[in-house]
Amino acid sequence: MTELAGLTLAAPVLVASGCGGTGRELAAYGPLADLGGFVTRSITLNPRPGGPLPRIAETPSGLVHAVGLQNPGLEPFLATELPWLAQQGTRVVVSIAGSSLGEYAELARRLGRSPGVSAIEVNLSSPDAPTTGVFDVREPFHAASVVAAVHRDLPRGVPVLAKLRTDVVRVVESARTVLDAGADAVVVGNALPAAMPDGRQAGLSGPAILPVALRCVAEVCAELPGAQVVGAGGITSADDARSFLAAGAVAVQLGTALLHDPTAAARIVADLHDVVPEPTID
Amino acid sequence: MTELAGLTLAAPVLVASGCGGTGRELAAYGPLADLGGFVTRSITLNPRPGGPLPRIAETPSGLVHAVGLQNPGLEPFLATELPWLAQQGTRVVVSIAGSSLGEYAELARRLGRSPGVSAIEVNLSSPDAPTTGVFDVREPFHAASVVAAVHRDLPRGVPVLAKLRTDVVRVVESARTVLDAGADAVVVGNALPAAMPDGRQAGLSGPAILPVALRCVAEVCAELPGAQVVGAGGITSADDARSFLAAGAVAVQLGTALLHDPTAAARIVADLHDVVPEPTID
Amino acid sequence: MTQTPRRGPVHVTGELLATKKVGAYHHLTLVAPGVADGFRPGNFVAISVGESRLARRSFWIHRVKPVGGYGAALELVVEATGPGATWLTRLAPGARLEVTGPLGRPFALPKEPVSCLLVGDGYAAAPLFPLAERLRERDCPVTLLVAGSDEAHLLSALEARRSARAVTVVTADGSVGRKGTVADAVDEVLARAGAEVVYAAGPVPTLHAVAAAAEAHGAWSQTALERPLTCATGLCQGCVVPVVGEDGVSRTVRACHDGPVLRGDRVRWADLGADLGQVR
Amino acid sequence: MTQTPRRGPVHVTGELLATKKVGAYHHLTLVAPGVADGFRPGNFVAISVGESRLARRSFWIHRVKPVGGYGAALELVVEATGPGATWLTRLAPGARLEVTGPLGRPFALPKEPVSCLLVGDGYAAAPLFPLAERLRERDCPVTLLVAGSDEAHLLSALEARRSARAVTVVTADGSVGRKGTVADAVDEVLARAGAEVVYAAGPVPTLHAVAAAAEAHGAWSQTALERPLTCATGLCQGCVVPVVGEDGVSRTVRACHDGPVLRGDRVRWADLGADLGQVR
Ligand SMILES: Cc1cc2nc3c(=O)[nH]c(=O)nc-3n(C[C@H](O)[C@H](O)[C@H](O)COP(=O)(O)OP(=O)(O)OC[C@H]3O[C@@H](n4cnc5c(N)ncnc54)[C@H](O)[C@@H]3O)c2cc1C
Ligand SMILES: Cc1cc2nc3c(=O)[nH]c(=O)nc-3n(C[C@H](O)[C@H](O)[C@H](O)COP(=O)(O)OP(=O)(O)OC[C@H]3O[C@@H](n4cnc5c(N)ncnc54)[C@H](O)[C@@H]3O)c2cc1C
Ligand SMILES: Cc1cc2nc3c(=O)[nH]c(=O)nc-3n(C[C@H](O)[C@H](O)[C@H](O)COP(=O)(O)O)c2cc1C
Ligand SMILES: Cc1cc2nc3c(=O)[nH]c(=O)nc-3n(C[C@H](O)[C@H](O)[C@H](O)COP(=O)(O)O)c2cc1C
Ligand code: FES
Ligand code: FES
Repeated sequence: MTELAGLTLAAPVLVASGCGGTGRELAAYGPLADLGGFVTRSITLNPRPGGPLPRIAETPSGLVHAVGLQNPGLEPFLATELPWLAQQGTRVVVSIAGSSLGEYAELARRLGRSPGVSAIEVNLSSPDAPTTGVFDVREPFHAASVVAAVHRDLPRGVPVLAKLRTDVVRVVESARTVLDAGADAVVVGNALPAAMPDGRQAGLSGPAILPVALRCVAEVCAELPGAQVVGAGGITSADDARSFLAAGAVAVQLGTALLHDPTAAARIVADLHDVVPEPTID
Repeated sequence: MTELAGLTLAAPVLVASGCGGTGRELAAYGPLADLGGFVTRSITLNPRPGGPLPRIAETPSGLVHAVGLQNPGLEPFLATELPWLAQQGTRVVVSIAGSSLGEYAELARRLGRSPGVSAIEVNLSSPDAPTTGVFDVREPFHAASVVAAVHRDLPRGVPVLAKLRTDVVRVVESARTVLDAGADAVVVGNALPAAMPDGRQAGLSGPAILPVALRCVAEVCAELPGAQVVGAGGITSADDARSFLAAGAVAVQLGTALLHDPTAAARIVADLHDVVPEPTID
Repeated sequence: MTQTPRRGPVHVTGELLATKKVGAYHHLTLVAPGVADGFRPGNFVAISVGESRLARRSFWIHRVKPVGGYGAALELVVEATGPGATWLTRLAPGARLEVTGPLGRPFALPKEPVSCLLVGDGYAAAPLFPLAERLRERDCPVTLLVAGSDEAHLLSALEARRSARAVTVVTADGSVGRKGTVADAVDEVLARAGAEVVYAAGPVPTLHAVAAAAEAHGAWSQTALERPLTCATGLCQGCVVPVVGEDGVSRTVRACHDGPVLRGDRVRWADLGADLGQVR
Repeated sequence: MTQTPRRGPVHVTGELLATKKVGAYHHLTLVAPGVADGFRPGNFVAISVGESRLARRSFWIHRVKPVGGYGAALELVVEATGPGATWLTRLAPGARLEVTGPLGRPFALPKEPVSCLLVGDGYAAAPLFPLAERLRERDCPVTLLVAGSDEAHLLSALEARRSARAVTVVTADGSVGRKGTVADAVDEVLARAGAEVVYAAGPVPTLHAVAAAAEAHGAWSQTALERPLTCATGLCQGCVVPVVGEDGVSRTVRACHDGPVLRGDRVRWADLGADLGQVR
């Protein structure tokens, strides 16, 4: 059993934001309850149609994507997506993105009161923020101000995960300031800021970026021993997951791997079980 | 013909620092004179034995490396490596790294007076600087202070290239400040800060990182229209090179591609010629 | 139109049994346990094509056929257009393949025995052959319009003739059948067949022409779209198609999950420009 | 010891002609124009093993043989230990391969016809067979010590018997020849052969044992090291080996470029610990 931000998770493997559809598409391949949690795509206050096509391109061992945070907006999410997710027996983590502190606060207020929300993940690391109009977190204090706004407006008992950029120069300071501002754990990290072949701003994810994410996770865990860190970036196997856990992460998230193999998360959960037997209490 | 920092290059493709050996190993596969230039591995004042093994590991479509700037030090370099390089009919760019501003200045002074040095490339982006003890450039002003020190001590006519990290948040500001401090061009960029499988600090290079480098090059070229930018990161084909040139780079550097195929630079030079015929003057 | 609920898709390690070159295409036979079970015409499979290529490649299920000892095998028709598909056509029998399927919303079948026109262009005629069989089982008279750039790019209509009342063949170079495109021929064939439902699979211009012709003749159209699919399973939102909903409101649907078969009168064809996607 | 200057290496697209399984190994025959030309025993080739794996994989050149219409072909002996080598052994004939070679500093040959002992462990015996031939051409009496974990991991010494005066076989499980390792047998074989030069290829512990035995008997040793090579061409400095120079000063050399054959008395074997490299 994994303990994250006061929550008990069935496994140390979660679905990363934006890579599990509405949950139903993934559930076609196996129960979500087997996983440690499901992070929704980033939800915004108002509906967002997403960016122009092509939105995703293949690069060697990676994907570059500029989906543009397509989502139905908060109200339809609460009405149609959340209730179904809440019944799946998994931890539902709602990722949020806003264009202003006020929007983040509003999202926190509404979601904090909604049954079925296990935690809020604050997206502070959109790789194409300048294009999409999402609040552009460039300095650690930007991140901290968002987390503070969210934290203030969230009922007690709903933990906050702060999802940071895997920017090795600032990730430790960013983690420290968001934890100070009230985050219960940090997620390190998001897709790397990158370009589509045609030059548009995009995010790079997949196995290509694993060594960068691992470096950032290792530095945060080493510098902030008390911090709870969730690692993400390029994980496709139980061995990958183990390197993040070995570096000090309490759990990992899987994104691109699911786009390539919708059973990847369940497979890794099973493989982790096989080799590291749970300690038995007696 | 390519013009870079006042130098005429035979082609817009250079050998990246640390990936062409001493030059002789690469010359076994074809004359260096066919290439736009040869950047040496980063030379330090004193000899450096390099880091422990394993120094290089394979990751999907990338390499992570912690060579630790192994090099013979300035004196032996001047005595044994430079004279041979200077005779190859290519532009010799000497990359330098130091642990202090004084070391950088000393390197510049000595190299500036050495015949055969076409330009100095200042390594401001070592991915494992904290481990190797090289001056750790975390903020743009750190980079500018190194460039200023080098610039001051270099004879006129020896241009300075500043090699920056592909850190999207700061790369534009870094480029601006080093150009202000006297750099003639910027190289964007180095291997990404990453971890070896065993957790040691390392750099990630190769096709895996191309979309990140391309993003940074595109941002610098868009924000600083007058700047001369050399792009580097994951280039393995003429098409890759063309995307950097299309984003505004005047030339590109090739590193990891050469480790995989020692003829890669010559091949790309030829392929670029084939498709973009040089304008004829008559 | 009815559509019986189908079993869900599975993700399995399959095995390539055989590859046969027929004209410009490679017919691949593979076993992928569980994929054939819920198959309906218009479903497709997604296949991983090498370790460093993370986007899946999708292929119409052309046929499901029993294979001794293996249960059912799938037949796919692959054109080696780019590196991904080429990789696939070069595999030796026995190669293991990651296969996901059956995917996507299949062709909806008519409740009544109405006259149907099936239009297939290039390899995309592949899903129409099993469709023709199902329609014949429902006593729907079937007319086929098969198109290709030349003879090599024409999916053999031989077997389909068994299920079809009439078959028209057009090629762009006139090497077989009439010279011309689907757009040139569809109006006349549609009128002659008196079809009430038109099914089509092929490049976007072909589908657009078919949808327009159907609308002009007051027929239903069911168009099977090919868009660049990254996950092919509805997870990534990379494959959106602009449509007009039943309510008249414009929105987007996912080609892989809400399609690939969409009502021709709902797709905003004009907004599916070249800039909206790379596949054909 | 003499060493004639050799032509430089080339990087070419080669073609796999055939793969034959022999015991635990795969014998690959490939053409790689120009690579065979400058071959000397102890040279190796570097091969690219798939698009996403950027480190080259190195293999001893086991044999150079004429092939009708192709000029010379290379024979390699590959053990499918990890994913890279396995990828290689699974290729179908006709596959194209990026090959660089001949690489590395080969075995130095004696000027005089002196008695030589050749020690090969596992697939690494591969470069010793062509070496035995060259030595015989120079009238050097050759003794062979061939080792392996079991019969399947023993490179057939049949042909080498033609070039060798005596052949000793040891296997770790005793399935063929004597039971034991090179370390157990080398002293006795060396003494019996009265060898003045010992050539060895195999895992580090084997080479270390051979170098020590040679030193004890006052013989020269030439050890062919396998270290993890990334570029294999001397560019990356990833493959350093600690040595003691002629001047007695410790330094590092590149296994790929300054080796792989190094004088056994120069290598600082104790500093080549497991932490210094992953390959064997
Ligand atoms: C529902 C459906 C059914 C299809 N059925 C068939 C069929 O039966 N037979 C057939 O031959 N083809 C079929 N296709 C087309 C097929 O899936 C491939 O698009 C086609 O084979 C070209 O792929 P490639 O790998 O050769 O192209 P590539 O040249 O490898 O790809 C072209 C370029 O696009 C990029 N790219 C390719 N696919 C994607 C993607 N999904 N996401 C992001 N980037 C991508 C690649 O990186 C590359 O740069 C179908 C497509 C769809 C959507
Ligand atoms: C001079 C020389 C000659 C050789 N001759 C032979 C021969 O004749 N026959 C034979 O079977 N083998 C030979 N080898 C060993 C061979 O090159 C491979 O190391 C071996 O086949 C295992 O490779 P693999 O790809 O299967 O291992 P993998 O399992 O793919 O690699 C093992 C691990 O190490 C990493 N890795 C592998 N190689 C490198 C590298 N070069 N740099 C960085 N990381 C790396 C991989 O990423 C992987 O994690 C020789 C090696 C050398 C140095
Ligand atoms: C198609 C796609 C959409 C994504 N959408 C979001 C999102 O809405 N919010 C977010 O925080 N991260 C998003 N991400 C980033 C992932 O959650 C994840 O952090 C990142 O891709 C790195 O992990 P991976 O390499 O396992 O994919 C998205 C990634 C992909 C590939
Ligand atoms: C083995 C290796 C050694 C390197 N050594 C240096 C170095 O000494 N100085 C430096 O500035 N960059 C060094 N680099 C970085 C490259 O010059 C290049 O900037 C980087 O690898 C990105 O380009 P690539 O993807 O084409 O390799 C090294 C890279 C590799 C792979
Ligand atoms: S391809 Fe991913 S949602 Fe359709
Ligand atoms: S493997 Fe690159 S220098 Fe030896």
